[in-house]
Amino acid sequence: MRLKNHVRLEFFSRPENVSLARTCAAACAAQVDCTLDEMEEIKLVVSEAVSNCIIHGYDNRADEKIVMELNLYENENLEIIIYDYGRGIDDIDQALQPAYSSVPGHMGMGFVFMKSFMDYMNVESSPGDGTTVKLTRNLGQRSNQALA
Amino acid sequence: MRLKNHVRLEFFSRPENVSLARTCAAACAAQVDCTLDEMEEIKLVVSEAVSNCIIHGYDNRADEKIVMELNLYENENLEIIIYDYGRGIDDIDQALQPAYSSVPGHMGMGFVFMKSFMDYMNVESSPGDGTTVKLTRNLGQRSNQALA
Amino acid sequence: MNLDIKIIKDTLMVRVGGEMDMLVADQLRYEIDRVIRGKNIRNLILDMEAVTFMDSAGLAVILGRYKKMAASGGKMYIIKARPGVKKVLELSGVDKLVAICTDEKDIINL
Amino acid sequence: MNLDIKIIKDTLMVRVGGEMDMLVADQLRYEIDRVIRGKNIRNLILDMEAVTFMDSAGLAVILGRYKKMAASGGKMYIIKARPGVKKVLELSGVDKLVAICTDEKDIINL
Ligand SMILES: Nc1ncnc2c1ncn2[C@@H]1O[C@H](COP(=O)(O)OP(=O)(O)O)[C@@H](O)[C@H]1O
Ligand SMILES: Nc1ncnc2c1ncn2[C@@H]1O[C@H](COP(=O)(O)OP(=O)(O)O)[C@@H](O)[C@H]1O
Repeated sequence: MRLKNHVRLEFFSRPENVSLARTCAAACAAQVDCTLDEMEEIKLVVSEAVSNCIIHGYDNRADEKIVMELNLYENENLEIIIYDYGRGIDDIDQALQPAYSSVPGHMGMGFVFMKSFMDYMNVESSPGDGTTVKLTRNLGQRSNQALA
Repeated sequence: MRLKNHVRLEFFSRPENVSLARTCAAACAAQVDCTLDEMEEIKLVVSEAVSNCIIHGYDNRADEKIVMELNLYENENLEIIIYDYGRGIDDIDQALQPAYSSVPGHMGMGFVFMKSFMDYMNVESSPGDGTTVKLTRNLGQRSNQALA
Repeated sequence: MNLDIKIIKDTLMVRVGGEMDMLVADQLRYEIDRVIRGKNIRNLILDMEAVTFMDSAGLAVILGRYKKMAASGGKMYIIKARPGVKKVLELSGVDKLVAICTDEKDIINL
Repeated sequence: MNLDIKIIKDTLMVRVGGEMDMLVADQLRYEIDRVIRGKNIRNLILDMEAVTFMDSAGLAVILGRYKKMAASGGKMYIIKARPGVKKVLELSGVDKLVAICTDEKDIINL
């Protein structure tokens, strides 16, 4: 499938950049005729994934590097790839369990949200080297409906 | 001066990414207590510099690479570096002249706006290799006033 | 984040505005707990009308406050949440613990 | 971009909304010129109330339409521009060519 747009955002692992990342992803989603609901859901999943990089990947250390890649395809699939170079995940199956969190006081709902709101989610991690979350969502529902 | 935040945005040379870039720069500026006027001016200069990369640097070819780097320092200086790998500028002095444009129908005001709205502007270019515009603006006026 | 906290008899009324994410979660938690401490609060009403975005960091603050209230036999209510915020409350199951109400009148009828 | 074009007698009333940058400049130019073509338009009023952002690409569309109107002896006015948009019009000197008016009443008094 042909790429319509490609955006790569690299930023420090600071709490204020969570909103910067979701704003940027929403601006990219807005380039196709998506619904407000879709835009809110994109914001939510980006927020969860980036927060995870900061909190879990880097144990809240600022000034570490997080990358978000946005690939928008001609068929209006938006692919969001978010990764860090942090501690990584030892047991991905456990991490994906609803309500599981390795940090007390956290909800353990991040991956649940990502999975529910996106069409596809993949988590890859090498302990000590970092974690990559790949998320895909088709934003063409509205224009497909208009065609039908 | 210590770096408070660093953001790097890489994107295709497409008209729809001009607004994405200015949204991202504004989101970064919003991390300090800047005024709405300052935010609007940041948006304007980013818009001018990125449009130049697309129109002049790449002759409106899509899918070429543009980079925007945002460095926010502890003293609330925001440094914006925007560059392309396009045709470059042969005569920078001429390019900086108000109302000069190499393309008919264009205003020739881009650099004038960048210079007026920022504290510092520097343009570097190697013909055939690309152009880099570096812009700096202090956003701490308001908090400095509050201190005085 | 905007935050406005008021005590009316034994009810704590908290109005939050803006985006409830990890950037503001600690402050929000701290400010609410500071006001509750030592007082006999029976009800906590969280007015979310001006909350434009909430992720699981914001959700964790709500769940934590609910647990605190429940531990002392108190109740917690959320009013005026927008559809996007409500969706997050529902998907997480927090709506089973904290009553999601339209507005103040809705609480009285509960 | 939102665009609403109306002809009232010999006056073209153009209402633009959104961000006037290079993404929309071509379309805006095209749509206005298409309506003007072959008609005896004496006044062009550009209502910019809903324009939230404008850079020099938007400015170029305005200057081009001004030149077109001036060439045929017509006049151009801008009404309801926000402070940020006005600043760009002034810094570029376009305000010396196109009258920047508060609203329609202001034009009549001109
Ligand atoms: N980027 C990451 N780096 C390291 N560990 C992670 C990362 N993302 C998620 N995890 C692990 O997966 C667990 C579940 O994540 P999530 O479902 O988002 O819930 P929460 O963030 O509330 O803990 C986390 O508690 C953490 O142990
Ligand atoms: N990124 C760039 N690559 C190549 N040439 C550029 C670039 N930016 C500016 N220029 C040159 O500088 C000139 C003046 O730029 P500017 O003041 O922004 O006015 P305008 O964009 O309206 O032409 C342009 O016409 C072009 O020749």
